Amino acid sequence: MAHTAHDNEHGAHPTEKQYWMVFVILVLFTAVEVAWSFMGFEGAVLVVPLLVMMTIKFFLVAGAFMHLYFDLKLLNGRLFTWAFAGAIVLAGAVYAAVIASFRFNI
Amino acid sequence: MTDVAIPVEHAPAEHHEAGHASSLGLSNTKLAFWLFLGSECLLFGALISTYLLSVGNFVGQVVAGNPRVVSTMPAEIMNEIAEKGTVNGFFDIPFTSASSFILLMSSLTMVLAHKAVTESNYRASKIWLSATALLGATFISGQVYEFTVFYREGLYYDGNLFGSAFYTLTGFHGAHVTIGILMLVALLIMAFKGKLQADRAETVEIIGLYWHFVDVVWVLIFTVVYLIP
Amino acid sequence: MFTWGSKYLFGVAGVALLGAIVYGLVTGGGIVGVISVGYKGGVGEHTGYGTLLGVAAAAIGLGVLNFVTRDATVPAGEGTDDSGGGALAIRTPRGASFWGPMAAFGLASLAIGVSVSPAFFILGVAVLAIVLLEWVILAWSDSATGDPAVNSAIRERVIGPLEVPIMASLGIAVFILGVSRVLLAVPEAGSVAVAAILAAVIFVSCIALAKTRVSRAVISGVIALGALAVLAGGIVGAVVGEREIGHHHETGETGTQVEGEGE
Amino acid sequence: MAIIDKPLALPAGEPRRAARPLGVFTRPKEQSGISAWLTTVDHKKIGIMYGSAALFFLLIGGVAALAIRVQLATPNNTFLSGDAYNRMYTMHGTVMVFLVVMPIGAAFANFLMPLQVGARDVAFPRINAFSFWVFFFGGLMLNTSWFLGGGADGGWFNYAPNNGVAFSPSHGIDFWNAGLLIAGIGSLTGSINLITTVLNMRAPGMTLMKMPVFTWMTLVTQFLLLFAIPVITVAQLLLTFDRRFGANFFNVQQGADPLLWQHLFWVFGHPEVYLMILPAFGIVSEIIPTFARKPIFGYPFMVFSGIAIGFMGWGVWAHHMFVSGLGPLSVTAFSVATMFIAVPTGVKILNWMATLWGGKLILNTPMLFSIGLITQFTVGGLSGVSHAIAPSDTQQTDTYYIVAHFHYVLFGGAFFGFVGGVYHWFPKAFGYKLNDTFGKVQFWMMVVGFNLTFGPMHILGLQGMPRRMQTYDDAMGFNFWNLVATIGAFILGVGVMLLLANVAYSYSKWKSAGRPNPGPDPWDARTIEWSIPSPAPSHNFDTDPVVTSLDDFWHRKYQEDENGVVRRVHTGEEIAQPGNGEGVHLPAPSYWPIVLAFGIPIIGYGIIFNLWLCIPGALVVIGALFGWALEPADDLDAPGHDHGHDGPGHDGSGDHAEPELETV
Amino acid sequence: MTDDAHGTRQWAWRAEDDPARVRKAMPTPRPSRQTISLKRAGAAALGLLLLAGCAEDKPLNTFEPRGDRADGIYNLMTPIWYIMGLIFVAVIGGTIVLAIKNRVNGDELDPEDLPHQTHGNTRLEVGWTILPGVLLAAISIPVVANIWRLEEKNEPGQLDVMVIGQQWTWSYRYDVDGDGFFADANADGKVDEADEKFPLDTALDPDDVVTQNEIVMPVGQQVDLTITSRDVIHSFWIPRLNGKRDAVPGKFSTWSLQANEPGKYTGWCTEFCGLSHARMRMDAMVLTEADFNTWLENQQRPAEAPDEATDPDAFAGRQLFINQCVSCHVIREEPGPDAIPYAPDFQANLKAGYAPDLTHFATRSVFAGGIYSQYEGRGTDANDDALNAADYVKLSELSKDPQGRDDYRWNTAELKRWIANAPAQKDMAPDDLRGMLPFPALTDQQLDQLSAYLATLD
Ligand code: HEA
Ligand code: HEA
Ligand code: HEC
Ligand code: CUA
Ligand SMILES: [Cu+2]
Repeated sequence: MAHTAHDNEHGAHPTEKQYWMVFVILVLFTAVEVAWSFMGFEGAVLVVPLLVMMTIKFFLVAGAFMHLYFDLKLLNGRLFTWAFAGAIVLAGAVYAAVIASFRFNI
Repeated sequence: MTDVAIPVEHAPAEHHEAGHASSLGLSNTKLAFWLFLGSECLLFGALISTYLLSVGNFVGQVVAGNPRVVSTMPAEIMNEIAEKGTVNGFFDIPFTSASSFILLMSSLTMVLAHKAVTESNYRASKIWLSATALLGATFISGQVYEFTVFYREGLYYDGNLFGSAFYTLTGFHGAHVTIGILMLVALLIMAFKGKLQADRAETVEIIGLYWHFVDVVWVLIFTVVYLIP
Repeated sequence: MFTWGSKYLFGVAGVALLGAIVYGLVTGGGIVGVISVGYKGGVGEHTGYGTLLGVAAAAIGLGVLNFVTRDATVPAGEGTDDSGGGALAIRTPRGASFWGPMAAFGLASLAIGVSVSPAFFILGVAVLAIVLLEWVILAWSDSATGDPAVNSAIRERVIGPLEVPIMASLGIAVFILGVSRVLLAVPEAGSVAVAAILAAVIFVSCIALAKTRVSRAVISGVIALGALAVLAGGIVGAVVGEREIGHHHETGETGTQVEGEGE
Repeated sequence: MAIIDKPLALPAGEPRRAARPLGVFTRPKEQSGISAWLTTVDHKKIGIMYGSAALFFLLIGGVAALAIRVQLATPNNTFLSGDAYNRMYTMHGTVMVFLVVMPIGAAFANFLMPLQVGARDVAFPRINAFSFWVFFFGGLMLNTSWFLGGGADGGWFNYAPNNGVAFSPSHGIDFWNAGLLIAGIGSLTGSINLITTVLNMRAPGMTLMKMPVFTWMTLVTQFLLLFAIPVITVAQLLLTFDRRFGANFFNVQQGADPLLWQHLFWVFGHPEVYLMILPAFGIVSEIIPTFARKPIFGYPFMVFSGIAIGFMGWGVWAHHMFVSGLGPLSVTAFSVATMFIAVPTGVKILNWMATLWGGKLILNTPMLFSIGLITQFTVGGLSGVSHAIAPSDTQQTDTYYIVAHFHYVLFGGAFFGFVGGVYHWFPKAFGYKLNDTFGKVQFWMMVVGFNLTFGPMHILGLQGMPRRMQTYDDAMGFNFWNLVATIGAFILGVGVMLLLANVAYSYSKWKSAGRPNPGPDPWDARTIEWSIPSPAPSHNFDTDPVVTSLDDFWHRKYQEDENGVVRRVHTGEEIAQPGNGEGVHLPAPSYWPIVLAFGIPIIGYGIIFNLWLCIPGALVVIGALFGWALEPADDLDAPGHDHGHDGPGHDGSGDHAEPELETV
Repeated sequence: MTDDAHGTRQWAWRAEDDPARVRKAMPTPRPSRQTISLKRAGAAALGLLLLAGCAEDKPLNTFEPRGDRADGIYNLMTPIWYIMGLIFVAVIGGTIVLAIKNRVNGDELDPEDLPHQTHGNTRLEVGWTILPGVLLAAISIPVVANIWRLEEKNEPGQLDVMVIGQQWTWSYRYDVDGDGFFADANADGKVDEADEKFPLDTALDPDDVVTQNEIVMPVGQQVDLTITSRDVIHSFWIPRLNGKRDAVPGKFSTWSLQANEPGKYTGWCTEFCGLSHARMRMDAMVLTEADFNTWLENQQRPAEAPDEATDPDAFAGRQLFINQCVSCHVIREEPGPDAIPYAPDFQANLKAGYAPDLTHFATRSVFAGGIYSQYEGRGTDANDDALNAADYVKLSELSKDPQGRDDYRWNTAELKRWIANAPAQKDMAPDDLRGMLPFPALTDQQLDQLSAYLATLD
């Protein structure tokens, strides 16, 4: 029922072609991920690229499919962009710290 | 300080529009939904952390040979876990990869559905919504399959830490997907009744947000649980 | 004029018949035997086939009875309303008639479940319970007030959105049950292929449907076919049973449980 | 996800819906009486209900506290058995935290915040009602454990593995889980609702930095809730799965690490303690400028320190685990991080002092309670910093020194602030003032009682008295101060009860005086909620207030003249809105929130006693959800809203739902 | 100084007070109790200074360190308490002064009479943001140093003790042979990997020593602890020697104790652990080096069965013990056909999987989680300088000395009551496998016999 928001957004969202491109990139990354996991690497060589690809996929979906990039622009207040980024970092950091404190126990 | 005239007299109805509707330019529903998703992030964060810790502990116990780690699982699998120090050998990576692709496809069809609704292309929107729901259902079928296989192989919910953690995490995700499918089908029924017009594009978008969120969670689970030992 | 009740009963009959045929086929019956009710050739597993056929027969009988005694006199029974057609339209609302087939489906699923798989059985029970509930509400709303317009509004309000989630969850349940049975039946590599191909088919055909201008009828046909395929596949899968998983059911050395662990 | 059609327009049949053929499917219409309260979606009524429910639970928690104190009054006392004692303090802590202080915060947020931002109601009024009811039923459910097998007995943080069925076989902890999970649903939906309201429904002109401090603190608080609730939810779900379905998350035999529970609990728990204090900080930040008659000192610092506390609150949880064997690196990090929380909190304290500085202070009851908060919270804060010093905490943790700390911040801080807030906003809510002299007596009784109760606990703690001790021996040397604390607790209890006495007293006075109206602005206050009549009319503002500055209302009353001297140009009465709600369109009441909320505890009981019970529960829930979705957010037939007079501004589409009052 | 009533049971034996230390802990003259109760009791920071004054009869007082770790914490905190005190006085005093000074009468208020309308002062505010920050940063330096100091360990091979909590008592395993392990399940006397990883599952290394309730340690020497638990979380705390550390099941946390003087130091379990959390105590018994070695040697000795002829009661008690108690308790005699069988079925009888080892029961001075004195009358008066640390290793001997002190007699009454019905003395849930079963069927005579037998276990 909220016409306001909708009107504001109109035209800001990606085109169908862009959606398809994002999709193709996602599929490619996933394929590479799977392939990578079968290459027999170990340790950081295995894990780090996987995590990097995961993060990229994460932001691609959130940014393009969920219109986050566009909605944040809509908010056009830097405060919120920062708050959002801060919240993500914080959530990640909190859980990372929990895990780290178990893993290393120092 | 400038004086502001206070309109004391009754000014009808006007206030419903304009400035008051939304201070941020996002509709209430959408903002609220984003907040909800933010909260969900923490929920899945906690579940994923729990999984990592529990499975790490489980593997640690198996490696150390703790006699108390009851295993309903076959000895060969336990031996493999003890040798490699990871449970990943247990997973059927090709199958879960297929599941991942399925969810990715469904995300694409979801955005296309939203796009179609905004463009008043109702025929396409119905097709894309159906596609999304069906792909989601295929994913869940895969999960039912996976759970059944694991159960047959002796991984029980109350068997060991790995079982509890695995079923809880993926089960939570599966429940989210299922709710998503329910909402999609509800949308579809509305669409077939002709009630899903462009002015409801936001409803589609919000359900889409949910759907993509669930997809994103799978992106994390797939990498962290299945691919990384 | 077919009313709700007889539609339902005929639906039951149809689905039960279909179920009987599929069941007969997958349990080793020959195509001719199954169709000819064992006149020539085997019908597969007897009990299940017979039960399903019995259900079909009973439903047909009841349906005919209902049609003769009630449907024919509907306008008369409506009496109070002189605009007979309108009243009839309210009596047999457009959207509600799928409860008939639904119940039929429930019964069929129940029957299949009795002989094949508890999952189908539970599904059947659930469907029937829901149909019953809906039926009660429907009956109530039909006579809630003297004003048929209000009655239909009530129905819209009470049942309309009630059926949305129910239909949705049932559809999903059937689909998931069917597909997962198939996945479990085929060999391990096969299940990857099945899942991938199924998804690809959905994806590609939806793209095709969206990009081309095929007619409604074609789409309906595709959907019907697909639904049938999933259903049939599910039944076949359930009957065939799971492939052998975890052939080492006896647990190994590490599996010995330390006594008193019961925390 | 409401799938809703346009409001039902009946195609035929006059008079319209006279027979209410839909039974419960029609809108409730009651304006007064008990059913009006049960079905209300008015944020003010909901706020008042939150407050009353909290008071009710306070009696339960308070009686438990007094039982604890009686048991500890003398050494080797046998008033309570070990088991009863454990349940007593567990339920005391749980009830006080989750069912008293948190809901009082919610009460103020609900009642005040929409008024302070100039909104008609919260963003989702029915969800708001649902939030309250689900909290209330969750709380009731938790307390039914008293009759159904005994309260929880694991302490309010309920450490694993002592919380498992092996070590706590009774159902107490299951109730704890279920009750708090259910109440948590309310907190979560409430937080989403309130954040949306603050962010999206501010009056024209009210930028974020023109929001009252209380609104700001509410915003921070609700964000803390939004992110903290899911963490405890996960912890409690895991525990539920362990206890009821045989999962192994905390099964040490299987190699589980019990510290997982501690991390999850405190990742929630520490933000939790800040979300208990921040609303009180907000309240005090409104009261002090009003009665010091000068603006809050350093508004931006007040705001940003609140945000900073909220943020930093996420990085310190492990200070509750200093002695659990985390490892020195973690301890170092969390110790230092915790110490620095004193910085933003100190800013707040000092800014309040600076507001007092050079002010003309009217020391009435709200002001006294605010000053009580500043001083007593500082005591608690300083002891908090002494725990933050990890080596020192190895001596202090789990002693009465900790008990002293958190009662100073929670009771001396948060609760004092809340009582002050009640005195301050009482006329806005109920249309009469509470007696000030009575209030002052209450204040002094509470101050004396409070410090007598909890002050000695510092000493006891440092002398080594562990907490959660059912009893202590004579030779330990704890006798004297324990007796003092018990005496103090009874004085404090009487002090708390004086609030209710004052309400009754002031009411009868007011009634016999012919119910005089206190006027819209009895305190010569600063924020816009005082520009509407007392008690606040159900539609809040006749017209949307247009805000140009912080403390907008005050700046309309007082302006600088040519010489730069601030003069009063209007009285509050002159510029206040008359409270004429004609033509104002309000969200209609609804049954569904309470029905939905009622169904959820049934499922909870089902999980505890018999899974079959979940089915009727689920049916109620599903039915209520449908009813909810079916029901237009708006009732066109509701009395008092004549839609014939919609002005030209209305889009006339026949879609009467206001944009800001969504359909869910 | 104390007016505490005299209790019926002893709970504390103290180290002899060192007057010098007391003075150190008490920088200001000790105020009288009158002053204390008149003060606003909330004056916490000031109240702290009073603590030392009332300390003498407070066995758990954290302001009376007697070991280097506790000293470290105490010395770290002393200046910080003063800083806190200053802030306390400034803020609370300031607020009260402002409130009193600036107050006006609300009823006669002239609304035009406004105070100066300051909105803030950025420089000032930045100042009081930075200042506490700097102060805290400065404080955090010694704090961090102290955190790491608390983790310092001996060179390996010195005295290591494993501290094991369970509902509701503590046991201690001494790594006497210095092999780095506290346990050995294997008959061959070798430690294998599993023993190392799951030390609690295994029986005691024959060369090592186990005791209950009291950790016995030599004076001056740092003893490294490995703390763990058999069931739920407990916390090990001897306040005068060091802060606390949790005993977390499945986790092996390290901690250390060191005492400057011989004596007995009391502690208390400080993590809530269920029904009898309030009755789960522990003590550190600090002996001279020589005494400690005597004690250690004695502990390594197996128990001897009493002689039927000379001590018929004890002999009968041993039989009763074999009949009734070995399903949980262990008494290690020289292995042989007549030895008390090692027959505990821990897993079936106890959730914790362990009941106290009673081999040298009579050498301990307390039992049942430290709530009862084993030798009568110990410290029934807290001010009675009861147990001379030097007597500890001779307790059993002294109790039998007919000329000896009355308060060194074997505490039969309490022990019998305990054996007859332990859950009545201490909240337990024996039906739920937590705690010791009651033995209502035992006659008074049988209880006497059991007590007599237990008294021989020195
Ligand atoms: C309203 C609730 C509330 C608040 C606001 C706080 C505030 C703080 N708390 Fe507290 N805390 C609790 C509620 C709260 N706490 C509860 C309930 C527990 C116990 C849970 C349980 O175990 O059951 C607990 C326990 C607790 C512990 C764990 C103790 C233990 O179990 O061992 C610690 C440790 O660091 C701690 C620290 C702090 C600190 C540093 C602050 C700081 O935010 C305080 C900051 C304030 C000031 C310092 C005063 C004002 C500042 C100035 C005047 C400036 C100058 C000051 C300096 C430079 C020092 N708290
Ligand atoms: C906001 C939170 C809050 C509040 C307001 C209080 C209020 C009080 N608390 Fe509570 N407390 C906690 C939160 C709170 N507490 C928590 C979290 C714990 C930790 C639990 C745990 O360890 O798990 C705890 C633990 C705790 C303990 C430690 C128990 C232990 O460790 O063994 C004690 C002991 O004295 C105590 C006492 C009191 C007292 C006397 C009050 C008083 O202020 C209460 C005053 C109120 C009333 C008395 C009610 C009003 C009046 C009546 C009911 C009428 C009857 C009155 C008379 C007849 C006089 N509390
Ligand atoms: C069900 C197991 C069980 C049985 C049987 C049992 N005990 Fe115990 N016993 C315990 C446990 C557990 C404790 C530790 C309880 C505590 O201190 O909280 C204990 C403690 C003791 C103690 C105190 C030990 C100490 O050093 O603190 C003595 C003495 C004792 N038991 C004697 C006996 C005697 C004698 C019998 C037989 C008549 C007996 N017990 C039978 C479980 C048992
Ligand atoms: Cu052990 Cu408390
Ligand atoms: Cu904290």
